Amino acid sequence: MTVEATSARRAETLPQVVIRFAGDSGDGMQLVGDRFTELSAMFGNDLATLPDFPAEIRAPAGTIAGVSAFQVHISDHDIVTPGDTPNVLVAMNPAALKANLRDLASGSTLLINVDTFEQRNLDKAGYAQNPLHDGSLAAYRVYEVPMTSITVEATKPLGVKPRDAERSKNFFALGLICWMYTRPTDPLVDWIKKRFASRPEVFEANVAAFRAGYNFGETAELFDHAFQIKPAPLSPGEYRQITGNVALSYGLVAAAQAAKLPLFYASYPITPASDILHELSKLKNFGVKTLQAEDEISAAGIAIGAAFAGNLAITGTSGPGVDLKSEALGLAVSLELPMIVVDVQRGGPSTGLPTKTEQADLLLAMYGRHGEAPMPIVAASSPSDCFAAAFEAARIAIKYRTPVMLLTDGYLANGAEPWVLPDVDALPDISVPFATEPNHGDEFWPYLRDPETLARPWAIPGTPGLMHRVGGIEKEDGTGNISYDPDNHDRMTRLRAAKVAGIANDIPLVDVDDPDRAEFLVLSWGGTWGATTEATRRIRARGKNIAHAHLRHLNPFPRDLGEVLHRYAKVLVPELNLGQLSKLVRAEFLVDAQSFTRVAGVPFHAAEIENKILEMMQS
Amino acid sequence: MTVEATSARRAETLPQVVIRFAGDSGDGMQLVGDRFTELSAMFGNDLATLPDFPAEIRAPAGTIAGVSAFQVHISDHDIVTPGDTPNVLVAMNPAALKANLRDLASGSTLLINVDTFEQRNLDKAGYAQNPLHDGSLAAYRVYEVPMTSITVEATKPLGVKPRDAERSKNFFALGLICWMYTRPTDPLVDWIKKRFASRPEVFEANVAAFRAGYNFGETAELFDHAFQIKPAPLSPGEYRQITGNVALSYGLVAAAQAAKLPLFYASYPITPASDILHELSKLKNFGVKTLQAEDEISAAGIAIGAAFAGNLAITGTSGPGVDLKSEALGLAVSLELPMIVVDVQRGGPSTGLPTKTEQADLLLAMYGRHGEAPMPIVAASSPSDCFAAAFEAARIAIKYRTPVMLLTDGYLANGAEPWVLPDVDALPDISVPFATEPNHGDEFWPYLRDPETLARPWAIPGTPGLMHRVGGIEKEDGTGNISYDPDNHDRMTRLRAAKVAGIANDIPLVDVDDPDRAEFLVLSWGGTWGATTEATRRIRARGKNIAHAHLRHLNPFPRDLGEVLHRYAKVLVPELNLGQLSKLVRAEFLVDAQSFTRVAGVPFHAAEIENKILEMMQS
Amino acid sequence: MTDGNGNGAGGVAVKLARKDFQSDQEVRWCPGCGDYGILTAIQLLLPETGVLPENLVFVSGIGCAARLPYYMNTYGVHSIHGRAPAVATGVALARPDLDVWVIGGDGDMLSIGGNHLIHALRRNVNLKILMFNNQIYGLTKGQYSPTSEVGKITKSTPFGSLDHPFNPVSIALGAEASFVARTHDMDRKHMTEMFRRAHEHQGAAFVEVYQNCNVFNDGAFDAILNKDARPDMLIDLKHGQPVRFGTDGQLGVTMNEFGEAKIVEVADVGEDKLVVHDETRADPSLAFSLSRLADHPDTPTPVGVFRAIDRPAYGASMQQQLVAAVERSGPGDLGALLRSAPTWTVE
Amino acid sequence: MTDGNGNGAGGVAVKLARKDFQSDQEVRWCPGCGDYGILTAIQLLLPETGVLPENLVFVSGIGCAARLPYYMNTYGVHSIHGRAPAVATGVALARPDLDVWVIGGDGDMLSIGGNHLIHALRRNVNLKILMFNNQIYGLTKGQYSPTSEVGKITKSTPFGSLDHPFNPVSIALGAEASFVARTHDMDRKHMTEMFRRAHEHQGAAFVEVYQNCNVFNDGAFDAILNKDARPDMLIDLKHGQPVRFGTDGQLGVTMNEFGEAKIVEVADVGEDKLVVHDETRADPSLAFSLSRLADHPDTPTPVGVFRAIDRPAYGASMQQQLVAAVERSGPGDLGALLRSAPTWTVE
Ligand SMILES: Cc1ncc(C[n+]2csc(CCOP(=O)(O)OP(=O)(O)O)c2C)c(N)n1
Ligand SMILES: Cc1ncc(C[n+]2csc(CCOP(=O)(O)OP(=O)(O)O)c2C)c(N)n1
Ligand code: SF4
Ligand code: SF4
Ligand SMILES: [Mg+2]
Ligand SMILES: [Mg+2]
Repeated sequence: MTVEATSARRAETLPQVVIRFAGDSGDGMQLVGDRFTELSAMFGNDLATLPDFPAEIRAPAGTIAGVSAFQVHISDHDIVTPGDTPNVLVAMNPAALKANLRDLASGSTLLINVDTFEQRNLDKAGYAQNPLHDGSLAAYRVYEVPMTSITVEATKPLGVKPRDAERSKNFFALGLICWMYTRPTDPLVDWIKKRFASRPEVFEANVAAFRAGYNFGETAELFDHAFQIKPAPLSPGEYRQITGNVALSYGLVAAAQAAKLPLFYASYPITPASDILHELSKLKNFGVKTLQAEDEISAAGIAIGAAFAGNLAITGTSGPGVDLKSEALGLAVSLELPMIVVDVQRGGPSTGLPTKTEQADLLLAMYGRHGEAPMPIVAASSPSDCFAAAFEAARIAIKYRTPVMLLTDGYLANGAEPWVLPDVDALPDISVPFATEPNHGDEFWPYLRDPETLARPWAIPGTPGLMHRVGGIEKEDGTGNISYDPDNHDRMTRLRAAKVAGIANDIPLVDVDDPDRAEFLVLSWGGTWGATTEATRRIRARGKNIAHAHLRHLNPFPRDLGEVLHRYAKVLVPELNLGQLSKLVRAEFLVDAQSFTRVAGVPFHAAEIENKILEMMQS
Repeated sequence: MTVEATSARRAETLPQVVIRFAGDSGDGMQLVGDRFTELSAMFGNDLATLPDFPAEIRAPAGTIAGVSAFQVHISDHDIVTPGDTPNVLVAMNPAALKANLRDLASGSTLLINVDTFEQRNLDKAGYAQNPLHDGSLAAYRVYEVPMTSITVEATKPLGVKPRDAERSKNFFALGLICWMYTRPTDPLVDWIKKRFASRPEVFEANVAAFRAGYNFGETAELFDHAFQIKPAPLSPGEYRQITGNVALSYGLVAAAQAAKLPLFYASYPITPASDILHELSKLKNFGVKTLQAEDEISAAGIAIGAAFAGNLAITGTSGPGVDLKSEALGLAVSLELPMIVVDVQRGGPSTGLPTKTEQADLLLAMYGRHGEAPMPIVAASSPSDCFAAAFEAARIAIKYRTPVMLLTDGYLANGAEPWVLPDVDALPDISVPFATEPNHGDEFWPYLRDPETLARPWAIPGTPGLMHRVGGIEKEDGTGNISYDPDNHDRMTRLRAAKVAGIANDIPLVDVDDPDRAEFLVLSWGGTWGATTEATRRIRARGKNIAHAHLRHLNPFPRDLGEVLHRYAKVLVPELNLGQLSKLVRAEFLVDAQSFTRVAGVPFHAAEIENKILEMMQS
Repeated sequence: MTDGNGNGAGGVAVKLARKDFQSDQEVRWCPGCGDYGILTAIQLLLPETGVLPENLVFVSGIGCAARLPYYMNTYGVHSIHGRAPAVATGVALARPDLDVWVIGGDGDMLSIGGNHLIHALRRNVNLKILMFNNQIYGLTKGQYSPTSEVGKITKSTPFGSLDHPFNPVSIALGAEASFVARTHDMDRKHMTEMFRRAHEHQGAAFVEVYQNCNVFNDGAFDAILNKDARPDMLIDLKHGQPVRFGTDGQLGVTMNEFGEAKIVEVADVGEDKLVVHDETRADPSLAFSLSRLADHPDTPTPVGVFRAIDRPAYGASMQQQLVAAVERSGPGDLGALLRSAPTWTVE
Repeated sequence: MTDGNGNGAGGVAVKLARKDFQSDQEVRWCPGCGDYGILTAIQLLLPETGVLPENLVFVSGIGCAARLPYYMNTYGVHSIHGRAPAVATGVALARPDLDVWVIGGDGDMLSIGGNHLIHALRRNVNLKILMFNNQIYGLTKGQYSPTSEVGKITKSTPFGSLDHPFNPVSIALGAEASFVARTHDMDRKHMTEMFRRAHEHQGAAFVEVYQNCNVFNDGAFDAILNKDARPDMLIDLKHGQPVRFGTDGQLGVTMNEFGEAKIVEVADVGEDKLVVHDETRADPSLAFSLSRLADHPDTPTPVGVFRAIDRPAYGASMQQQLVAAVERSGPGDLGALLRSAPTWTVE
């Protein structure tokens, strides 16, 4: 059955829609969100997603703490964010409604599983009255759909017990949404079949629920008509959907191949970074070694050892783990070995908001080691960009023999978007030769630097004649022997700094998006790229001029950044922290960059930045 | 015998002298340095010292790596540094000469133990030729004294074996210097007697050696005359000599008494912080608890537990340990408990130069925790000032219920100076009441803040009715219950920041030393106070105007700092790092503070800062 | 001074009930999680001990298990991953009058926190340490833990784990623990008894609690804990009694010439050849060999108290040193301390 | 694939000598330090093993002991305090062809580094771990260590330490170590033999070396190591032989009914009652009870190999998984990997 064709009423065309699926953790919202996203991707829309997991502990069913949500933004044009506010909220129970309602603008659509709006659930959600009856939803277009009971009905013929049948209600909701937005249904049915191949009764129940949802839209008198969102004119290429954590994992694998090095990933599980470990653990046939260490310090130590031994060594974590790795990273700086530290930032301080996003580890990445211990910092800007960012981090690490900090965040890690697959054969060669010969007469000096990059030779164990010892005590320039000489320490400290600073000559100039020679620049970094881009588009759509620059490299900065910033009368830096990048550019360039911050565990809404820009344009 | 009286030749009066004792680690240079200092202190000179230990490992006797030195500056006027370059170098062996010669200006005096200048020792020191014979010391006033052999001779009558006798040669050197600078000798003999009470043969040998040295000066034709440095007109009071680590320990004990709290110090040994642990471990009759933890993380955790339980909790360490404590400190920030972290800074990165000084942990102290985790920072400016700095850190910690970073450094820790004893009865009361009652109806809300300080109540276990749980997950404003609410997180993040920022209202304004309304300000912090003060004195002595401000509080800054800085056309920030404070003030106040840095493991020479000021005055 | 019995000041015995130890926070574990039963056992025990809620402190790290303090109407610190033994050490030494419990999972205590655990044990800090061993990382959604069996397929080991697991009882004994016990979440009475024993112990008491994570490692202990398996699979250690088990007590444990505990049919060897359990042996070898009976909980597994010996608790010794110092030198005098080096006066 | 024997590629046996393993760096320990002898023993052993200098990696933490790598003409990493087992794990797993040694002191390995050590042991990473136990912190000038005896007066414990020490052999056994031995710095032959055995072991080999710090803890082992004390105070464990010692072999070790090793006069019990040492027992109980003979090295103390069993080394197993994956799925194809999710094409 290809159901689009059966729709009697004409679908209205929309440029875009933002849908949020919300329900209990056990309701399978992430799964249907993923499915809808995939269908839309295959259909050709541009899209972006924002999963919102409940906090790390499993909360009792029906409570606010247990609500799990998934937001997807689909469009017929290029989009860069998962959308500020949902146009449609699917609420599987009262708690889901309560937890998400505040994010909705009036006039939005609510699809409510009315079966769950009984006293017990209302109590659990903390509703004194039933919101469906007390008029509190008057501002919205509310559709009360008995999702559970229709699902149970629909699956009864299959002999499914009601308790089990209920579990398919998410597919009912998906079916209904698919009808509303005229999605192709065959791929979904195929997917269900494949996924539940080993449990035919589940497969059948889910398909029945899905069809029931679809048909409900079709036949119930509730809806005037369906909508359609045309495919977006994406640039040509082969696409897939990808989350940040997967893209990052693939980026590391690609970099290892391009560097002709074995990949070694040592990590200790931590939300939201664990999926990188999970992903890479599957890739044993790529020669990828993964190790779940006893803690983050060990993981960092293992990475250092693997780097010394000649692997492309990575250790990934989130904020608390970066804290713990600080001392080991100082050692890596001192040893001048290539290595990547992935920090998937989450809400802090301390345990903070472990499943939420934040950008508050930038200054930790810059300064979180005792002594002068500079590390290059690279940040990803979107889920799919994690691939390129990982590749770039590896390039710098290997070429300059330095640990590199690679920053992503919870939003990028779990968010998804379509991605044009890169041509893997066209990836640049980022390999460097290992040292094989003495470099100072017939001696080998492990700290004799390449005059251009200031990198020291990478001589790996097993190489005859190049035996040497490295350590964290200050080393004599050149020989690398222990040295307590005052001037040598000063020189080495400056050399290490100069090496990192010199990378500025090897990265692109700032790419300023400034079609109209604006006087006002917005400077963004990391995961705020999308919201900032969208905000500047909206500003321009209002006929005003605005410039936008986004930083992939946070240390060193592109060498023209100061000049660029000074070109503008006003500079705004939106960040999900209390103004960390703004501190850095102010100190470096004495530019009066204004900081716009929000630390709420969620990405910026484009509207927030838009309004801030408008406000500053006023003043 | 009171030997001054016996001196035939008239002593020449000098305003000051800088003497450096240098020898092998086993030669007892620290001991004689200490003795000379004490004698001079009791005599009434102002003074400052700078011990220079060999690196952490014990190097073979006679090698450069094994050289241990002690510099002391004594004067008849107020001084603030241990002196830039020694006027006199006592060199017990070739290595000591070689390692220290470069610090001497031409014309300085060398007192050389010529007995050690034989081939084996010259080889070990890496001298191709004997410097005593090759003319390389022509620029100095060289006195070759057979210290070892005279000592052996002098002790022979006592029946001391030559091997043992040699070990007294440091007392010979001390005796000679005491003669040269007409120090009282009785106290020294008394001290030797007390120290070696249980080993009379050692006592006698040392006294004999000391007298031999003294008499050598008196009788040998080498020296024209002795010198004398009159007592300094110090402000009235009772004085003692004190090192930074001891002063800091006493400051903590004083603060605990003033706060009416038991003191708990948890630490893991690390140079140069270990002596604080050693010192406090002796004070069990003060009720001081000390614990040598299994590592620095544990020490921080123990301090957090002790703080929760109602003690004044301290954890002390150096850079590598601060790295390790990062995660626990984030927890302390989140729990909002009073606690002090002492960082005795040493040369980094990594193991770096563990026995040398540096100021490169400031940005780590500021930013070395993931998420937004602000901590107040207090820094000591001189060895004795460690007492007051520790007291102030405790005051802030207790009043604002926050972990506080207390920064000192290797130079302050081991350096000594005279100190006017504070009146212990006049110490301010810094105690705060524990919570004893519900604070919200009949509930106890652990995060209901004091409206003025924003501090939360400190309710300690054992208090009936106030049972509560705290943790690192974000807490609801007021109740302290776990909260994943976005706006609450934003609010709490800003509240924590505001609490720390608000301390600015509770600390003194910047104390600017600017007698002449200068246009040029030097801004210093921590251990560079002395060299900066001396440099500005010299500048003024040259008839030029210069202002000096020194920061005790690095976070928050005094509330008028921005205004002060903007008052000057030029601002110079000298630091033993690559410009960390300058980054902070530039970012905060957009002032073009110039950074002057040296990272050589040694304190600034006043002359370096003086020259830099002159150079900048030129331009 | 005795270390923390926590009975508090008043001395007037107040009769408390389970609810006095329950906080107002909703308990948030997955339905069916073994943690519920453990929480109940603790909350049932405490009223019997006479300790007042305000004198109790529950300290935990991070993990599902580590959420427990939130549910206790006592003082509590939900600290950071692995560091609970350290934080609790601070509490217990700062205030030896308190009754301090440490709660954590197998990851929290044996992976990231392994070092703090073994040092707390050797120091014999007065802590009641309950390790909920579900042989998995629950909170982070199912990676293997240091107690997972070799070959375990988890998210982080899709091809099977390679690490040989720790035996928590063995490592605790190797770390000089003065009290070591094991219990499981299916037997509230046994749990309560073990927790009571831990509570009575002066010093560090380590209790391993087998706990079912029904979401990520369901049935890990079924082989020994299923109702009908228990008689033949659980060896209930009882002080002073021959080590005997089985439906009809037909099985027992003997010591071979290598000091290894071996399971035998009692009928084959005779009852007098059975090991008589003695918790109080100064030498931990007996406890250690018993711990080796089950490398992994699918062969007969001892539960109960392996070892319980007297050794000075750290807090008490620390306190004694302070008291002795005052006795020796008088209470500290700050003014005198400042003058402990030579002084001179400038007029 | 075998884990790191390090014999290298060529296959041509080169005859190496001690000096081939000596670096050009001046050895910088205090005169008289026990570390000198240990260094010599290592440098004397290596030429006999056939391993080439370039295939050796010495990894250490921080401490006097940890300086050793600088003196070896091999690859080396002088890392940070306590983390050597982690860094070495990285080296050994990245490159199972290498021969990786870990060197550290009792503080480095059992205090700050305790967790990494026990995890390296349970994982059975192919590392030769030599712990120089001088029962003190040498490098930081004399604080007590986790192996110092109770009551130890040091800079940080002027009134005596309170902590019960670890017995390194016991904790290693509790941590599932597959190879555990003990030797001391006074007997080069014994040291060399133990290091050779460690080197031959596939997996993690832990060797405790009693080492005299003549500056901060001089004579800590005199009671057992003084020349005339040794016969009666050192129990030289030999595989397959009754455990017997004393000048005339008059003393021996039996097992009591609690599985505790006890010292006896052989004449009293008869030779056949003595324990016959067996390093290869799957159950570590024998090794454990032997380790308990001496709580502290002032009573008869066993030296030698306590345990040496076969268990897959981590690096080898890891390698096998990689090979198996390629066999199963073919070598990884990046293009295919990127397409492992549904794709669509925009023209
Ligand atoms: C420093 C740090 N690293 C990692 C984590 C993530 N984390 C939280 S709990 C946990 C392990 C949970 O396992 P376990 O301790 O066995 O407890 P369980 O959830 O099984 O009860 C991990 C890895 C963290 N919170 N902090
Ligand atoms: C993180 C950190 N903490 C503390 C130190 C200081 N430190 C260096 S070595 C050492 C202990 C030395 O003792 P041990 O490991 O027994 O070695 P030994 O010197 O006795 O051979 C300590 C505490 C350090 N270097 N790094
Ligand atoms: S994940 Fe497992 S351990 Fe955690 S609450 Fe759920 S069932 Fe319990
Ligand atoms: S301090 Fe002790 S261990 Fe260190 S080198 Fe000296 S004697 Fe050896
Ligand atoms: Mg667990
Ligand atoms: Mg040691």
